[in-house]
Amino acid sequence: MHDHPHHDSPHHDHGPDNRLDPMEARTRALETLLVEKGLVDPATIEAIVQSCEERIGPRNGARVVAKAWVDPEFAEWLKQDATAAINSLGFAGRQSEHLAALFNDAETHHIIVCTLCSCYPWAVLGLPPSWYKSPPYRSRVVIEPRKVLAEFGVELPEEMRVRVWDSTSEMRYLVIPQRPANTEHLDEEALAALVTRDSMIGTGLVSLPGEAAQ
Amino acid sequence: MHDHPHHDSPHHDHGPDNRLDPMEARTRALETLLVEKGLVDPATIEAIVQSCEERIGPRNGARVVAKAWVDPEFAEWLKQDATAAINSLGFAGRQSEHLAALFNDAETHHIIVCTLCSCYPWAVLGLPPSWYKSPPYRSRVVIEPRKVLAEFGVELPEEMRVRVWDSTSEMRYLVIPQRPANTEHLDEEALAALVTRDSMIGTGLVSLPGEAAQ
Amino acid sequence: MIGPQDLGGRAGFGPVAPDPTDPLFHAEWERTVLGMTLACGSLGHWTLDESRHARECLSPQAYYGSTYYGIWLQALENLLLTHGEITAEELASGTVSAPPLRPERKMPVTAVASVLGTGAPVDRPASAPARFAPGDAVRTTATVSPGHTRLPSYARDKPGTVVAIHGCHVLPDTNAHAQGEQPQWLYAVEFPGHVLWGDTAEPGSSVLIDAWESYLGPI
Amino acid sequence: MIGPQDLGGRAGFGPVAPDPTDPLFHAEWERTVLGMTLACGSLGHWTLDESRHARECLSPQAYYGSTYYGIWLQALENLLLTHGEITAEELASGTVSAPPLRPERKMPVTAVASVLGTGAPVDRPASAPARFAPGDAVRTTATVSPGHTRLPSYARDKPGTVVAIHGCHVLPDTNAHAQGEQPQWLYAVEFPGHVLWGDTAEPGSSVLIDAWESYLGPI
Repeated sequence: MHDHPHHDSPHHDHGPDNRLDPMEARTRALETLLVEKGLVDPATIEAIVQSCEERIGPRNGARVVAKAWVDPEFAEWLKQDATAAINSLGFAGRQSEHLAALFNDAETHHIIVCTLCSCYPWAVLGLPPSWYKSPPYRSRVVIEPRKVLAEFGVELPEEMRVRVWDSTSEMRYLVIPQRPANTEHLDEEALAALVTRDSMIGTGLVSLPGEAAQ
Repeated sequence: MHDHPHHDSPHHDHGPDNRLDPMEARTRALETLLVEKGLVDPATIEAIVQSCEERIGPRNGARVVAKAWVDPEFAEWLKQDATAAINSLGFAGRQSEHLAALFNDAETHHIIVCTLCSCYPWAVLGLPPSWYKSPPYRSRVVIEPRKVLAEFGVELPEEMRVRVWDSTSEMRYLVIPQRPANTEHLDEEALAALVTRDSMIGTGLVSLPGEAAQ
Repeated sequence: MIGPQDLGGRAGFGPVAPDPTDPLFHAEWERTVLGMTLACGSLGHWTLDESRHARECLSPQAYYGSTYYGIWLQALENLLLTHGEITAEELASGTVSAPPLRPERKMPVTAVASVLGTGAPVDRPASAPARFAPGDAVRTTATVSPGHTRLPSYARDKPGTVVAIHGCHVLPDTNAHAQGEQPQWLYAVEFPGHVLWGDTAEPGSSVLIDAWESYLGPI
Repeated sequence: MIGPQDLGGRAGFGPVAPDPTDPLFHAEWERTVLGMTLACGSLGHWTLDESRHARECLSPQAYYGSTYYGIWLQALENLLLTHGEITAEELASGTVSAPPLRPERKMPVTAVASVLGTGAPVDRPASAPARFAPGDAVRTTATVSPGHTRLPSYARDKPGTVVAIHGCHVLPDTNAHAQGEQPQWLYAVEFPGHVLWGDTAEPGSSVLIDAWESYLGPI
């Protein structure tokens, strides 16, 4: 069990003793039933979760972003056919069958959301964080994106357009943040290390360590 | 305590021992605080509730309807200025400061609702029933009025217009149901006895005892 | 604001389940909450509109997870807290630790009949002629009010027809937020079902709302 | 249907409260629910669209009163019950009393990598040319779907502009209800903020949705 004071749930005030958690009990009951009926294999469940925790994650997306920053040809491919360009780096699969890249620039800032559920580009960003899946973000970012960004510590210039992409289909969006200034000396790997998960959702910006940013 | 299997609440499965009901405890705590601070008088609370239970109720509305059926001049007054016409019978007050009467006829059936809270013409109908205040009625009657009427056992002719009045202001609406056929021999009092609460909300029709209807 | 109270057209709440034997109150505390809420109104800290807003400001989880009078009770607690008539410590401890603000406005039992019997009319003198007349085609505003409003979201940004003028009434949108009564002309506006719900509408059905003048524009 | 999942523009849910230390899972059971839901998908009783619909068919009280994986668990139970893979008695007792329907489709651990790594693309060959092109002005339908739909209510009955064509994709509205894939052209459609929210919109903001062709009409 982790400590999670800001969790979006009304049911998280349980103690460390999971035997008292009704959701734990309900889950185990269903799992036992399905295993005994021969419908699921516990090893499969564990392998699925481990894959979601380890195979995918924002380091994948960061590699896509860094490559787009240093390789104009790749950036162009990403613009034209993000699915193929991203697959070429070995990132593909569930919740990322159809991809599009949204390039932030001096005029436009992109943000992604799924107001209807929790669609998210798993292959490049991993499983979504709690706040992305929870009602406050889903309800508010489409109507007051700048106010939401402010809660992430992000202030955009007044004249910048803000485009909020609601993931209502199986298209999955990846924001390509702007490359920070004074990074000409950094190689692709060093650049990738700068790219945060939130900057690829659009709720963060990329900055050099030590500089003010999100 | 009453038995109430269809109550709209998630919290109604408490037993007969009210000491165990957290809402009872919470209410008593606030009441005690307000009484000790000299802000409310328990006798006032009781007098308010008794007045709501006894002074007002659908028998008032039924008298309005019956009078409109037998007295064309009153019916006309009701159409032109329902507040004054209804006040003339002694019915007035909170949640009925501004009244309008909606006359059902062969072409049009009226229904009232308050999708945003529970506005209801207290002076003529009393306190609203649970279903009127609860989410299923409030959410559905504006989009599928005939389906909702069917749940009340009311089937309207296909060609009849259905007008649903959402009480979004302090205007309060009273439906004047159609007078049933074969009631020429009944006096005003006997007619009033036929008029149900639901027929003045629009979720019922008026019929003679023994005839099919509610 | 499009809060949890804004229910028109939303799905998932189940059947209406009218029950002729259902009582007006299901427990003693419900009676007390009704009486206490009305009695506290006489303290004059808030308007009827503000008390409605206090109910719709409950979280959707609290609003949908509470009974009707449970919503009233939570809103009453919040109103009393907001206006300083009780403190959070008092509510938590159940013990008085701060003086009351307006004990002189306590409603006496002798006032009940007149308070309930008279009510509080909200019609006001008009300062300008009504902008619209019955028969006029109008369109409701697309603006989502950030605060209290009585324009249901299902009727936002829709074309309709004025069918009646109700007079000039206190505006809830300001009166709920201590910004004054700012009375406006109030209209009954009718929307054909298909305008609101498209092909899902039942044929021959329409919905009417009462709309203040600032909710409406010409088409 | 405008169910509890339809959150865009609604108020009352509080601050976003991003927490960089928040873990992906808050308890072991959440991990199990994720894995179990994905594993059960391979039984082939339901589509991804139907499983989304099962989540949004929870009552608003259950939906808002549950954690994220709590919603998943309740929906999974309902899916398994609806398709007869478990019975209500089994769920209540925790004891197997009916034979499984599709044990032969149990996902083996060896299939995990390929199932997750390949996914299930939903693009399909088109049977007709796309009706709209980027730059076209369109209006979304006013119809409130009685079942599953991916048109959020805030973008219903609104004028917008096509900005991209994504290809021809499986239609969730039918695929969620065992009515087949019925693929349609899918478009990115942009709405200026003021079209959706009126004067409340932030200047220079817009919202884009992906909309199937039947959601759209010309202006």
